[in-house]
Amino acid sequence: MAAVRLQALTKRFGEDVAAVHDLTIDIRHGELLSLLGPSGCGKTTTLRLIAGFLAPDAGEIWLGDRRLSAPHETVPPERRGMSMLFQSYAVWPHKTVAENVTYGLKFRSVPRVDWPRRLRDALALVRLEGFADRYPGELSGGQQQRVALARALIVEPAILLLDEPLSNLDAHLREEMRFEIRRVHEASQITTVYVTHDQAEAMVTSDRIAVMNAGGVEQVGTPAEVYERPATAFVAGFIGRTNLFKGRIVADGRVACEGGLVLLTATAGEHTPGDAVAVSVRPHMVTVSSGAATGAPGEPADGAALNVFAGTVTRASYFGDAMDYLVAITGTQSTLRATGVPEPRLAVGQSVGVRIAARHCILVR
Amino acid sequence: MAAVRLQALTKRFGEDVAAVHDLTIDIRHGELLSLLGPSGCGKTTTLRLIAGFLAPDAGEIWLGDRRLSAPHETVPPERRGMSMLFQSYAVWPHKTVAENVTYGLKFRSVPRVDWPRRLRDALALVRLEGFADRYPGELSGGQQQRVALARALIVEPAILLLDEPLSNLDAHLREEMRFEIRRVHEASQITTVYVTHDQAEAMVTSDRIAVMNAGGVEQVGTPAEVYERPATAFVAGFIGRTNLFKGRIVADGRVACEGGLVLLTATAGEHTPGDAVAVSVRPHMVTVSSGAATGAPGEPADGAALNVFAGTVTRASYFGDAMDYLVAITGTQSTLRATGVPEPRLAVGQSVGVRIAARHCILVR
Amino acid sequence: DPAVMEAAKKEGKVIWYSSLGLSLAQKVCDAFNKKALGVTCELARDGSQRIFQKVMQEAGAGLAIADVVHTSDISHFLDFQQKNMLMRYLPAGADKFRSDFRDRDGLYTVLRGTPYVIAYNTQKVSKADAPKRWKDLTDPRWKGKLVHAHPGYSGVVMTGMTGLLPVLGGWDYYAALTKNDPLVVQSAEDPPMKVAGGEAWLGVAGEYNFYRVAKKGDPIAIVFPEEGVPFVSSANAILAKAPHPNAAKVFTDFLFDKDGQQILADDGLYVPNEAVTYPKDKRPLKELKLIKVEPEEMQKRDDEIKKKFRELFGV
Amino acid sequence: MSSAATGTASRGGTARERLDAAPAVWLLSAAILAVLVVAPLAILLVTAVRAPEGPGFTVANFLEAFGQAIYRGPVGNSLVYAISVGVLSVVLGAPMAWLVTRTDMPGKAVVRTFTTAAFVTPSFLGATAYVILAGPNAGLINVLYRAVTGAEGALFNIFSMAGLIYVTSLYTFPVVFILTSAALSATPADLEEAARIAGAGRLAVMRTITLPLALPAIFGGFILAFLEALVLFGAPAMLAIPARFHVMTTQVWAFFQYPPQVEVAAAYAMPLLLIAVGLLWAQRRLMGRRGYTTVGGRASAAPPVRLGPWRWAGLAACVGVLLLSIGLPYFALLRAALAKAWGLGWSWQNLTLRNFHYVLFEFDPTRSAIVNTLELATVTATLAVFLMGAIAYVAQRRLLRGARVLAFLATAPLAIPGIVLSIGLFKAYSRPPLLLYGTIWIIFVAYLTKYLPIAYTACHAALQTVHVDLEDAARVLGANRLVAFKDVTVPLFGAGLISAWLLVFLPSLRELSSSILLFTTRSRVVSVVIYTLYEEGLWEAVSALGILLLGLTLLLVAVAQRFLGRRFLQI
Ligand SMILES: Nc1ncnc2c1ncn2[C@@H]1O[C@H](COP(=O)(O)OP(=O)(O)OP(=O)(O)O)[C@@H](O)[C@H]1O
Ligand SMILES: Nc1ncnc2c1ncn2[C@@H]1O[C@H](COP(=O)(O)OP(=O)(O)OP(=O)(O)O)[C@@H](O)[C@H]1O
Ligand SMILES: [Mg+2]
Ligand SMILES: [Mg+2]
Repeated sequence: MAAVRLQALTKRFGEDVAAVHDLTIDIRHGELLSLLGPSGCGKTTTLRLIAGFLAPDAGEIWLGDRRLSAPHETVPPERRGMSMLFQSYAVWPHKTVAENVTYGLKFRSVPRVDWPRRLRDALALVRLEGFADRYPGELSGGQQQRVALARALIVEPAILLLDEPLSNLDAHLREEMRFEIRRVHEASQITTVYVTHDQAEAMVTSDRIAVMNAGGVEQVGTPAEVYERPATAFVAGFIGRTNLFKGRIVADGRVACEGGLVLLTATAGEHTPGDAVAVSVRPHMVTVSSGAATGAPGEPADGAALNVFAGTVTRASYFGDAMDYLVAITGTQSTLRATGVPEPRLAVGQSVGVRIAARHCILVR
Repeated sequence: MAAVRLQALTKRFGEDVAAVHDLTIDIRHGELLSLLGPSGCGKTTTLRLIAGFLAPDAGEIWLGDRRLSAPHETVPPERRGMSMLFQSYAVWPHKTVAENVTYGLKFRSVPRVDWPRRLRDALALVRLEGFADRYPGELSGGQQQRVALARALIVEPAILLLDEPLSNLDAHLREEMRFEIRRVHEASQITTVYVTHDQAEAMVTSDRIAVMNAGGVEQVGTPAEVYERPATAFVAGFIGRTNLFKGRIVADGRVACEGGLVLLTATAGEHTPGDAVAVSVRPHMVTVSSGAATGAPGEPADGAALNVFAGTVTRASYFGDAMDYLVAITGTQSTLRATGVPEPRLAVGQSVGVRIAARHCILVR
Repeated sequence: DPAVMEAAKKEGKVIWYSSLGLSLAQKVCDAFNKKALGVTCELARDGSQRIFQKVMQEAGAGLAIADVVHTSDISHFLDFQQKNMLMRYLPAGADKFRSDFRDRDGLYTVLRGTPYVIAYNTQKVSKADAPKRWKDLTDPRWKGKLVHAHPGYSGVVMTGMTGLLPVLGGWDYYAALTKNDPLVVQSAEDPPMKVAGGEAWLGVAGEYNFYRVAKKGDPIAIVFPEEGVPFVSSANAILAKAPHPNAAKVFTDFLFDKDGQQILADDGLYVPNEAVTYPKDKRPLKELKLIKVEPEEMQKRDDEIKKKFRELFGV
Repeated sequence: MSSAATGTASRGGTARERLDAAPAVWLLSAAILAVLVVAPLAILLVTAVRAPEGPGFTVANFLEAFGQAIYRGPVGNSLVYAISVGVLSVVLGAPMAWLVTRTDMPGKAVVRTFTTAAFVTPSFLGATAYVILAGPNAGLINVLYRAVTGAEGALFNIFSMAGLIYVTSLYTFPVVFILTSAALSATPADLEEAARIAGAGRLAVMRTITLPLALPAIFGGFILAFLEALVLFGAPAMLAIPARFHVMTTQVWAFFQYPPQVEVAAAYAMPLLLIAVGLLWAQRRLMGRRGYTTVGGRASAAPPVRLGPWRWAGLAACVGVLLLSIGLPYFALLRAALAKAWGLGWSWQNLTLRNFHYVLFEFDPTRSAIVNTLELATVTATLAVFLMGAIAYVAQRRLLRGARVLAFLATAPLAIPGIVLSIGLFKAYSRPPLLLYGTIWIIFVAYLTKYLPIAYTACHAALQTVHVDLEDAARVLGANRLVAFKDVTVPLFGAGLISAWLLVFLPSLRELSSSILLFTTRSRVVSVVIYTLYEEGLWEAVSALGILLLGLTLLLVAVAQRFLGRRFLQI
């Protein structure tokens, strides 16, 4: 059952800016859905439409069988039973942390005796014990963001809207918060819409991910779906790093790519030769090893079709837990990005062998 | 040569909050130094001290042999030739994007004929071509942040201070921006202080990283240094994920950890038996394979000392390009975190073999 | 008239719209109230123009509030008369008044009057140098030293000019006067202040305006020019729709009887009732060469005077 | 079946939800505004197109009013006058506001107090005092000038356009000062810091960031000062007429003189309304799509700018302005107030306290007038701020369709000269259902109507500083608009609200042009009493009362400062 249905929503600012265009998403009851997309693609606008701060120019929003928004009729935000964390935090500078966080409680008829306990719990959740009496002006950026998070979580809303809730936190705290949000979500089954620009965050936290681009939705699916079976080249490129090659089907399973590379794929057989397609290859599915590669492309290894190329390392970056290589494929104009283990480390200029299993070459629109 | 020397800086807010305490860092000429640390550790405060918005309560700041700040005498910000990106962006709501970005040029006596070109370049750099005439109120959060970035970069300052410049950008844009900042830095050799909460960002971008905690510096070093030879348990834990075990040296190279695990390390020989130490093991240096491990701990494999344990998978999370496992080590109270390739995937409850090379077990304070 | 008296008692009060100076008007009311006739006087003191405006406004709105009306500008009463707003009533003893204090139809009676005169600052101008005639004001030695109020704002000045124009032979006099660059002020109350402060050495306004200021000790002396002085008369009447008509009659009788009139005379005003005695420093009315100004004449020339004044003086 | 059941349930849910009073409040405020403004304006409009006698409509009034060059001239004079006053008020008021709110200049409290005092000085009192000070013949300044230099002429002739502009500005600049102070103290510090690190010095920061961010307030102040000058009667009557030129108000007054041409006067006032519309339009153009707020940031006030030795220069400049607007004029007033006859000048024989005794104890109306005035000003200010706070909010957040019309309505009354407005008010409230004439309430309604624009402008400028996200954050948690307004908006623009209140309260203490046509024996106010005394030539008593009024104001300001502390006239 869809808890919230966004139906062909369009929102324009002025004449020429369509921040959201013909956007349709069914948000399921109790799920945590991430909105993921590049900066300026309309994530915040979508959230503000859901919250009711904006009225759509076209389309409707339904909560179960109650219509929340239509172009000329919107239920005001305060009657939607939602809560929202703003990208700008919007913590109130004239209220203390405690006052900020507990503000929503009075509208949810939470008895006042419960407030101290709820406040304590909420502050503990965001690791801000002992900050209750500070004013926001006396907090660091990340601390303010956590106040905003506590304020949104404490009311246990029917629908929780989070706009980049963790963007100003360090990796550790972010991970903790991420798990906490997930835990709260699981404990109370709050339908949650989670805007993030961090793909890893979306992967771990969400039940499903809606990948947005230029005001529309590219794909909605589970993290594994959008990662492993991206519907479009945009999704493939946006979710995680990828090597993307444009090309045409030449024969069963084979794609001739721009630049001269010919890739053997597992699913190209569903297309007819001549079709324009794109192929996505994840860098960490590319194996790079020192010494020239043996064997010709398409030759089976451990039972699967395998692409084998020779190449030269043109860039090597150290990432701590991994190495990032750029490899120029010998005899083509193409370069491939590959992620490798930190050791043994390959040097720039070194000749290498490159292997990619055919089933890791994904055809996308 | 130290371009900027922060010398025993202390800054208090009120009586009880010492946001920065006895902090000393030498920032080298032309280097890109990252300040990395948990939320609220004093990064922004440090930056504001360098910029001259705050006067230190103790300590001094020197630029070459010019004293910039001392408790009662500070050179005003506008005479420091620096430029800064604020965590809150601080873009001027009453100026267009173009006006915001070019604002600093008139104070650096850049001839007006050059402005359009510089503006174009700066906007191209942050991918905001075509937004020149918008007002900040008409931009998304990430777009505003990029305006702030362009504004800081366009003036080519002597010293560039960036406070979480990319926190609101998606992974791709962030990566692009990261490379651009690095490129600008390399082209012009601007001494840069870069505050970030993102360890990966710090790793790729910086020449050196200063890891901060609770108002002080824990370690300053190159990315590889802080990652591979963390000086303290805090650094080990903060930079990248790690398994941290407290214990005591029992014999040459051997550490008996709490929980019953005994680890063979490469450098423990420098300590005397009985010393209290901690051992850091990076998850991706832990190899987990199905089937029980063969061989006893400490047995040499491919020439290096190797720890080998048997264990059971207790949690498995999918990260797209990697799997994250929690493994309970048989016969101990300890669990280990390990990062593995996505395939073949191990299931929760499966018995596995665990291998860690001794030289990846790092002793820290 | 006992019947009127009886009815007046029932009405209980009379509302007097008066442009008489506040303290003086209050004195009149208090004296009336002290007589304890069973009618109290309620005073609404205001400037002449505003009283006129209020009365017109109230009449337009169908509100009957005022009983008795007194303004300084006699032409107001022509308007009231033309709009049939006045009650025909002559105060007791009116037959013994000087004839020029009464109108022909017995609708209103002049309550007080003052001549239109010249005054000078005694610290700046000696008695010998002081002008004796209106025409002396055009002497170049007074250039920049004169103050003149505006006929568009001040009924006193309008009356004075209406009276003087024929006597002095038309507008040439005023044209000559402009050569002396007089300071033009708004109301007839302004020239005394300008003269007292020395900003102007000579001023033109009502005698009463100057007299009041001089009485405080300010260095002002008054000249009654030889050509004669226009007499500025201020009338009083009962409104036709007066809510307390009988009380109004009783009050009007008091205003014009000896006690009432003496209060005004004591303050330096000239009154119709000849039974009063004037302060010693006042010249008796009979000695003055008065120029009578007919309200009809004022109404007729009003537009011309304003236009011509504006032409000559710029405002 | 099941869907029908849930449908009912969800409707039931809606019904159970908290009743939202917000729309009712907006509508009520809008309705009150409409009645307050539309009624008198409509009457004026009808008057302007009606034939003086008999039925039917005509354009004759407009032809009469604008057909002749002598009547068109004052329009130009008025524009020059009002624009100059607006500009001069900004030139004086905005830098003073900056000095007082954002620098370490000493003596801030004194400057603030006396600026407030300047605001309650009726312009005719200031003008009269300046006649004594700078009249070409006997003005003290000119006498001194001649004595010192031996020159013939006058240093400064107050009877001139320049003199008029000068005197008026001395008493209108506090509007700009008060509005700008409130805005400046709300500027987020990080926006200024960003400019400084970009290389801008303090002055450049002020010029490019601080002042532009306060622009809505400054422009609001300009509009108020401009319109105030446009409809001012007292000072022009005393300074323009002797200088031999008319402005629109003195011309309107002339139309009112015998025989009154009310219809022509109404027609003549109509362009003033157009000017008000034009200003609103200009304001919107000027603000454009720009924003004036940021969320978050460092809301806490920036540390004061250190001026070094310049802070004494700043203080000297402020004190200089206040000497001109308070010091010298009240010195002249004091001289008269202590004199038996002021024309005699200083001397022991001429010295007396009688005038104070007279106005306080002998002259009956004074005391009741003081009480009336305070009551009226308090009630008017409170209600005006309440109403206009709501309307400004509606207009800014576009809550009702036609919010722009509301903005116009709220600003229109200021473009109507008091005397003309009073006609409309009189006609509107002298008959059922609102028979207020004859009571103090009509004065109250007049003040309310007249000062709606000030309250509106001040509230509007203050609201600019509260970012909508902050309110939205409250609403999504369940606060309806009213509650969010109360919990978030009001505390955040509190300083602006207090300013708005003062901006209505203070001029209410000195209002003359409407009161004088609407007062009755029982509803005298201080300004009317002063004017009455003036009309009787009791200049000494006028001065004494003027000084008492000043003393009363200073007392009120002291009390306010005591209770509001730093929040008085700033954050
Ligand atoms: N004005 C202030 N008054 C009191 N405490 C303050 C003030 N400003 C900062 N602090 C405190 O000082 C500490 C350091 O703040 P700072 O802003 O430097 O942190 P940060 O490292 O930038 O954190 P973040 O990553 O969350 O932005 C925090 O604990 C904060 O609460
Ligand atoms: N008030 C406005 N006027 C004009 N354009 C606007 C306005 N608000 C947003 N936009 C534009 O609409 C688009 C979508 O904005 P939105 O804030 O939804 O982006 P977003 O996906 O949240 O981006 P980010 O990750 O950078 O916050 C952007 O291109 C933005 O410039
Ligand atoms: Mg956004
Ligand atoms: Mg920070």
